[in-house]
Amino acid sequence: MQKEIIIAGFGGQGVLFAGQVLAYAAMDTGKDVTWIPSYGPEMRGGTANCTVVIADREIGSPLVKNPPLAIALNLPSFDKYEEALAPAGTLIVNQSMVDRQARRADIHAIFVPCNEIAEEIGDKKLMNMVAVGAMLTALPEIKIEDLEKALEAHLPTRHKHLLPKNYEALKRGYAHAQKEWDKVPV
Amino acid sequence: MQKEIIIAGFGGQGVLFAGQVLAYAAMDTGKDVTWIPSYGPEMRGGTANCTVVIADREIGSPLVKNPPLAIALNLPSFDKYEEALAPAGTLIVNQSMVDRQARRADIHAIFVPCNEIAEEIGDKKLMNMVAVGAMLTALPEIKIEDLEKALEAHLPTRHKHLLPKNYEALKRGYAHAQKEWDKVPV
Amino acid sequence: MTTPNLVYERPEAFTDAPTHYCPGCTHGVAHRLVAEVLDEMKVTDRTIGVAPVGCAVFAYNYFDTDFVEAPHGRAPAMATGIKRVLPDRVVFTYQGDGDLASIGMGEIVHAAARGENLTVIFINNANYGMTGGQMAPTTLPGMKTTSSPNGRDVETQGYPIKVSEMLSTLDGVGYCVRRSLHDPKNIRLAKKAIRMAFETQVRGLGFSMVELLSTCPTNWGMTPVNSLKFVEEHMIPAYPLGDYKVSDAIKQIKI
Amino acid sequence: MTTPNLVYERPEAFTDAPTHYCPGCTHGVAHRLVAEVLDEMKVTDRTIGVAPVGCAVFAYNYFDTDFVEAPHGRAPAMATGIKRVLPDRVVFTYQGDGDLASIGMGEIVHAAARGENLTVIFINNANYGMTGGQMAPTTLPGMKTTSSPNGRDVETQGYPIKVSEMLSTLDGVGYCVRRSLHDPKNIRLAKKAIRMAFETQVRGLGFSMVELLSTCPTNWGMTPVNSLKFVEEHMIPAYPLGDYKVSDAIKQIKI
Amino acid sequence: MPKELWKGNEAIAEAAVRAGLEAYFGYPITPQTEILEYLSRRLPELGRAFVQAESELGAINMVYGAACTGVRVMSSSSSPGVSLMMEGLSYIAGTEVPAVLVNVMRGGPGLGNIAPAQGDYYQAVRGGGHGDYPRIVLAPASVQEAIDLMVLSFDLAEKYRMITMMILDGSVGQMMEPAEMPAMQEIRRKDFKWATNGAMNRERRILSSIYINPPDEEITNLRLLSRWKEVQNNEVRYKEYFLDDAEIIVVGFGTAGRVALSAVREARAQGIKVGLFRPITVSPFPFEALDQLTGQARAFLVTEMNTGQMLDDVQLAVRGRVPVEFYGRTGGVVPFPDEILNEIQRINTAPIAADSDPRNAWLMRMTAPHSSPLPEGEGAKR
Amino acid sequence: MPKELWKGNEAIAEAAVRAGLEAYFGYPITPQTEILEYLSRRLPELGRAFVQAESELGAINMVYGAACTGVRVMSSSSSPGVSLMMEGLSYIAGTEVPAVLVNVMRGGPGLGNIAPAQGDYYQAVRGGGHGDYPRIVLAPASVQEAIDLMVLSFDLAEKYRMITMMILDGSVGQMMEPAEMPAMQEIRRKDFKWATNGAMNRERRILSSIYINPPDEEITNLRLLSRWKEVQNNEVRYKEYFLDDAEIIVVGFGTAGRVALSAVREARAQGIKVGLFRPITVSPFPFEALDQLTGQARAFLVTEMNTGQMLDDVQLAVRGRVPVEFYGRTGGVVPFPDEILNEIQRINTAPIAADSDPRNAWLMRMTAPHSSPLPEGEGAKR
Amino acid sequence: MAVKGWIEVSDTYCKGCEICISACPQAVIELNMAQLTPKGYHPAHTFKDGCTGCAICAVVCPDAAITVYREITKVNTPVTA
Amino acid sequence: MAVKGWIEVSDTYCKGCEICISACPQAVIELNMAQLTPKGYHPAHTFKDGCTGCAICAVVCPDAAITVYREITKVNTPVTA
Ligand SMILES: Cc1ncc(C[n+]2csc(CCOP(=O)(O)OP(=O)(O)O)c2C)c(N)n1
Ligand SMILES: Cc1ncc(C[n+]2csc(CCOP(=O)(O)OP(=O)(O)O)c2C)c(N)n1
Ligand code: SF4
Ligand code: SF4
Ligand code: SF4
Ligand code: SF4
Ligand code: SF4
Ligand code: SF4
Ligand SMILES: [Mg+2]
Ligand SMILES: [Mg+2]
Repeated sequence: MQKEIIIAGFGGQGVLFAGQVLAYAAMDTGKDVTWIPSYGPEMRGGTANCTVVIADREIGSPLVKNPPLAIALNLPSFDKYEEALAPAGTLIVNQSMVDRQARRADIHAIFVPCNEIAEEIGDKKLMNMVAVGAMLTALPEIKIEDLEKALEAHLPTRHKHLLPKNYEALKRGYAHAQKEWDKVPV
Repeated sequence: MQKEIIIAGFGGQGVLFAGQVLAYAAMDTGKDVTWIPSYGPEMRGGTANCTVVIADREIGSPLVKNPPLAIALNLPSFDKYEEALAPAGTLIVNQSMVDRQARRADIHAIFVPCNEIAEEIGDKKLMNMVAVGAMLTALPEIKIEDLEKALEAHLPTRHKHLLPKNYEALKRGYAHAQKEWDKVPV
Repeated sequence: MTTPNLVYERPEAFTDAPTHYCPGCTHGVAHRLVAEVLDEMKVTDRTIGVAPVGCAVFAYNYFDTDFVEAPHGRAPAMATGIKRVLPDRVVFTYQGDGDLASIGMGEIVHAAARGENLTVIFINNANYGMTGGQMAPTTLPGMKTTSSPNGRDVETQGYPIKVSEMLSTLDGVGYCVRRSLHDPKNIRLAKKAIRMAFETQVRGLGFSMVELLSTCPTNWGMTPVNSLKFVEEHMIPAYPLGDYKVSDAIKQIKI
Repeated sequence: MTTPNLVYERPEAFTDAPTHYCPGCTHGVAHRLVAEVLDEMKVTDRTIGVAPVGCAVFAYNYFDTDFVEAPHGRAPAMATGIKRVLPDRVVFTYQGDGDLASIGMGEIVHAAARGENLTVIFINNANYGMTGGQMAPTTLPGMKTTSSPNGRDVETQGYPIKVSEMLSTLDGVGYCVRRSLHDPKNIRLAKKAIRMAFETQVRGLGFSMVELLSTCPTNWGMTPVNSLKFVEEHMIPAYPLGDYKVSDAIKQIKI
Repeated sequence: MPKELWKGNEAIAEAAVRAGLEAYFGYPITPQTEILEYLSRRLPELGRAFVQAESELGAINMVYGAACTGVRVMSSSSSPGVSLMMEGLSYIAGTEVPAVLVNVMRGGPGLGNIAPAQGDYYQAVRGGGHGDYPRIVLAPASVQEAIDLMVLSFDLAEKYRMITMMILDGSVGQMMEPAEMPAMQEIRRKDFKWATNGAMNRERRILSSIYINPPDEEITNLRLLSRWKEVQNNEVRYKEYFLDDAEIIVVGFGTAGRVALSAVREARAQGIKVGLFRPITVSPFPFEALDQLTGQARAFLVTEMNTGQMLDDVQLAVRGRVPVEFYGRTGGVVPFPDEILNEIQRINTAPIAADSDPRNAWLMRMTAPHSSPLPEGEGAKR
Repeated sequence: MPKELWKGNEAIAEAAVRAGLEAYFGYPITPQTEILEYLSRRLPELGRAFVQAESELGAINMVYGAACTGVRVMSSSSSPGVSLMMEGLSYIAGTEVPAVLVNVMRGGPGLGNIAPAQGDYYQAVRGGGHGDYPRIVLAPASVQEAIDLMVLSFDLAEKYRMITMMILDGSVGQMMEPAEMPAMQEIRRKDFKWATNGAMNRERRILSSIYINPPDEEITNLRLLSRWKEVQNNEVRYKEYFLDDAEIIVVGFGTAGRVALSAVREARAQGIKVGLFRPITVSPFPFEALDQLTGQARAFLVTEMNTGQMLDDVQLAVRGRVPVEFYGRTGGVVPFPDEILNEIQRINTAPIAADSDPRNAWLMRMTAPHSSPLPEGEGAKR
Repeated sequence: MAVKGWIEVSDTYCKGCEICISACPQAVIELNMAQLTPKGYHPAHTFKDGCTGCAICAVVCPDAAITVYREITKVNTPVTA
Repeated sequence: MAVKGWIEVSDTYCKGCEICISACPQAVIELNMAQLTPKGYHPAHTFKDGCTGCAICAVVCPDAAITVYREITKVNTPVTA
């Protein structure tokens, strides 16, 4: 098994952390995993993304050109990764930040209004967790509970009180995506 | 034709200049020549030597281990180059500064009291030219006149008035060596 | 200058490129002042700038002059190389405090000691902006940076270097002053100093440097406006503004 | 000290090796004074010396202490490395003016600024002795050297650097003075200063340096005795003797 | 110890601490500054020495000084900073004291950029400093390997009194992977018979790289070389993948090597008999292992993030017996597996000749308008 | 011009002046200080720029600055000083400006000594600076050659916008030989389209080595490599002696090469079919010429004043087809012709195998008590 | 007195740093929260009358984003900081 | 006053630089032209009476070549420069 995931968005959207939580969950369930940020002069603002590779063997390239799975938290990321996605891949799109439909027909674009859902939960910042939750619908190797455990184990202590809301975000994201999948003609 | 010569002595004895004059003479008579000093931390005093190679073809190594021809202006140089001299080689020894005979029987050691001769001429410093003159007895490729021309052409102008004495030194050295050769059982 | 009622506009010596500096970073102010002086002195077309390694590494994108980009700290040496073969050109370096006062200490001291006819614009922002806010030689005692996480401990991490004071001990220095960019008045004084520094150069009166107290809102973790207050309240006391060396010949200059 | 009527003998901290210095070179005097101070302070067995590249490159042959040999100019950095891991050892560098004031400017300024507890013996002989007498940063204006064949022209070859004055602007410096080795009185004062510098170190009072005006008879082309006169008549006016920085804590030291 | 998710640079720093690092001297430079930043907190906490030096020149000479006392000491930097250390490294080598250096390589030459690259291979293994001196160079491809090799670096440096360098690129430095940290080693100062730490109760010692008399220097050179032969005999490390029946052998170190692994797997899935040889010690280089593999190989494909540097060493091992091909991305570009897969497929099907310089064909492919992975037409542009 | 007796270092300095050198920046270091001293008098006399820099680091960056203006500029140094220039060289290469550097090599590593050596071959030809960058390296063996190559250096540097380095050793630097100086070239500042000399009446220009976007840097790397291919095609230079029927081919550059000439002549006199191949451009290395000679050769003998550096390049050219043997003296020791003659005789008579690392056998011979040219028993000593 | 002036803030350059805002002696500048520059900043603008054309905002602006005008009473030559 | 002292100049160290000669307040030192040290220098020696053991020669000697003694009047502890 090997699964490559790219999570992309603006600098402040918690892109890197979302990837890390995923990586923790993968590690804690005994898988090999790599997490790698895009770094460079852009670091100081602008877009950010990270690539997570999960596998049950030694991982080769930590970078992928055409991921089978990606999250686009904003429009530039949607543009970029819709194009890059592997055929038949799944793209979780933050519907709150994009104003267009998917162009490619050979991929699954799952639209989730992450910002709105996060705001409903009461913490705008959890938008990233909503997206991650949604992504799990396309990543059966990781369960929601794995992510919850990972959050519990690795969230800095000063943020521990936010755990319940994080869980909720994951679940709401998952649930929403589930519904979207149902719409997808399989 | 190729001839290798080492000229050795104390720092102040004009060893390097003696070699240069020889090199000029060789060059001016159309030969290829190399002149190379021993350099190093010893430069700042102590012994000095230079190697001159004269040839009528492109010169390979500018350094020689066992020269066929050498000048030893003092005792340490005598010790060193008597040992190093090629078999059947000629060693011009400044008799004024050594207190022993040659040890090797397979070389020609030509003793010349350079200091005394120079003092007779009236310039102690010309001791080196006396030795060079003497050496010419074993270096038929270079004539005394060649050296005289070289001196004239290359002695710094402020020393030009010393030319006659330089010539005399060369000649006296040559003459003395000539006599020594006559003693050598051929 | 086409509109008769124009009071202030972007200097001509600037290119059209927006800078890559963080919002509110006074690197931008320093740039603008240099550009204004180049305009006033009408030397843009014979000026060669030397950009440093630091946040100002892309300075060459912003000035309408020839520009080269030096290795970290070596701008004064590169500038020396240029000025020595083109003595009638105006050559300036633009350097940060890591660049000039840390890795490039040897080069700046010697350019100054040799009295090279160069102008140095020295941006003291008390940290290494570009690499993410590490301690600089000019970081204030007790100031937290990513490499002095508990605040600069002078016992183990050394004392701030007062560059203007230090360089002013050198005979090759013609003009050496410290200014600040934290308010309009000081910005005006800074510009005058920059002008004097360039005048020093074009008259061949020796090495000239203007040290400018500058902000780094991003790495200081402050808003731009609070950063200016920090300069006023903390930097100036540690780095007093003033003229550290103005040679007699330079004092005569009227501009 | 076995003979009761002994007045002066070779210091114990010296090895038996005769030095490689030219006759009359005051590098030897500076060495002897350091050895005497090590004897007096009884620290020979916990001292680590750092030799420079310069005529003193073989300094390690003469002191009965551990010694390392630094790349040209980098002695203060090496010394920092040693002192930081062995803070209870006595660490000193011995550096020439080419070594310390030219190539090693960055390292000496920063060791001083950091207030490293090191002692630096700085031999100012106004030229590069070892490489055959080239111009040093401390060469006097007009002085002929093999790389300033027409005499140092300050316009193109720069002005002498007054190292003690310059380093004294740094807060990390505890003790920084200039002395001369040209006559018995000054030699005695130099020794006192060296003692103070080492005392500064062992008490942890910061960076200490003694600049010593020294001769280079060989490259100056003078007899040793005339070289001493040259120091008195030409070097001292250019490099005034004196205490450039003595921190208050150090002023309290009684020896 | 259980596995933790570690970021490469921080893992390196912590591994060094656990290996007994007593002093760090460094200067910030992307993409390795996290090593310095981590240690600026961690070492003082443990009462050990941390100095942010005035420059890389200062840093390497502080390392040199501390190394002379026999403690475990290191610096880290990235390409331009490492270039500034060349004189110091040569001195350290000539003085035969152990020192550890990490180079997180970036795009070059010059200021270049901060993206992952492997352009400093020559500098590391052939010696960017003056004079003849051997040095051990380790090239990790993962965070765990970086940790393990970091610890090994100190052991090797001490054992052979030799510089040990770890070269990696920013992607390993920035990557997070699950990894196990070694236990914290207690610091016991070894009483090396050469260390200059104060001549208490013993003869004084001198450490220097000067041998003013050439024959002495020659003896030193030969001593270093003899010791190097020992290193070559004992310390060669590499990793093999799918080599049993491989006819095409891909050779790559560090990130290029692990990217190649993905390509090799894919090629295997397509039935191509290809394997991967990943040197871990690039100096001593695994000449012998490659020499032996030459027997079974139909062709080698060297892949690097530079214009062909380790390539020389592979060619020295293969000695023209079978073709050696090259595929590189440079200047901070990291190859994707499909690019290497393309190369494997090409080699598998197209007839190839053993040319003396495989860079030529590669350069042609890179700059040709059609086959190039570069953006359209860019190959020819200034 | 008539021949004059010139000292190598001074000849180099004067030749540079005649080639139009407009600025020299350097720092004293034995055994090349005469270059600096000579120019400290000569350049000001001509109204050109001379600066004794604060250090080699300063010097190379002054060179960098002046080079950006398009004038002919150089520095010179010796091994440790050249190591300090590695960052600067990498920047110059990345900026593609022409610069000339002379390295009069001495015994190393570290401070070593000031005797003649060739230990910086790797540093010069493989690049001691970070990143991928080609550079031209010329290796004169005589004063005349040093003069001619000095002039050529400026031409090549300008033509290819590339660093051109001349490597020689102190014996060439200190030697006097008859030599002809070229005529004084008039200085005409060429209007290079890249030079930053003030934007009067033209668009402004930028010179930098930064390519923050990796694909741009990659294009730069490939552009440099393409230009290097041109250099490889056009600029290879070497000298052949007695090669027509040679079965044993000695390869040596600089002083080692000319010492070998004496040995080869002697061996020829003894009837041994031996010839000498002396690379003059060690970068670009004459791979092709050696490749072709491999056809006729029974064995190669590489001789260097180091522990075997150019050896790699010869092996890359020979590719194992015939044995390559090595003989080196290091640390400032210059071989005498009889030592090389011994080796030729040995190769001529003893059966030899093509081993992958000829250094091994050489090291054994050097450290063996009987065969070693080292002083008795010294081989084993610390 | 009470000269009338106005400013133009360039969208290309303004990064919404608020320095001009705190420096304006007339307190007539604020960020325009309704607008986003192409680079994603809220740019500065004058939100009420009272600008005197004193140019202080331009003097402090790190991005040379402000052009300052003043009502013509006589023809001015531009002054700079 | 007029204490009686004497000096010993070491052959191993003295390089005949004459600095002690010019420094000796009693002018009792000269180079011994009749002697050559192993390194080839004429070493310093006292050529007449009058040495007071003041140690000035030792203080200025760059080669620590001089040991100084003084006639015992009371037991001295050695003083150093
Ligand atoms: C030789 C070298 N060392 C380190 C770096 C990394 N580096 C880039 S900028 C910088 C510091 C910049 O700080 P400063 O000069 O204060 O400029 P600022 O960014 O604060 O304006 C450093 C250390 C480098 N590029 N080259
Ligand atoms: C990197 C480097 N550059 C240059 C040299 C050559 N060098 C050796 S000593 C020296 C100068 C010594 O002068 P100084 O420090 O004044 O000491 P002095 O000999 O005068 O006591 C130089 C330039 C070197 N060894 N290494
Ligand atoms: S990091 Fe700091 S210095 Fe650099 S641009 Fe941003 S605010 Fe300015
Ligand atoms: S060269 Fe000068 S400094 Fe060096 S030992 Fe001789 S006199 Fe002293
Ligand atoms: S100071 Fe300039 S950049 Fe900042 S908000 Fe005002 S106009 Fe915009
Ligand atoms: S010109 Fe003066 S009054 Fe008008 S907005 Fe700017 S600062 Fe305010
Ligand atoms: S001062 Fe010392 S070295 Fe000089 S002559 Fe006197 S005893 Fe000899
Ligand atoms: S001790 Fe005093 S009096 Fe005696 S020789 Fe020495 S200097 Fe002269
Ligand atoms: Mg800064
Ligand atoms: Mg000196």
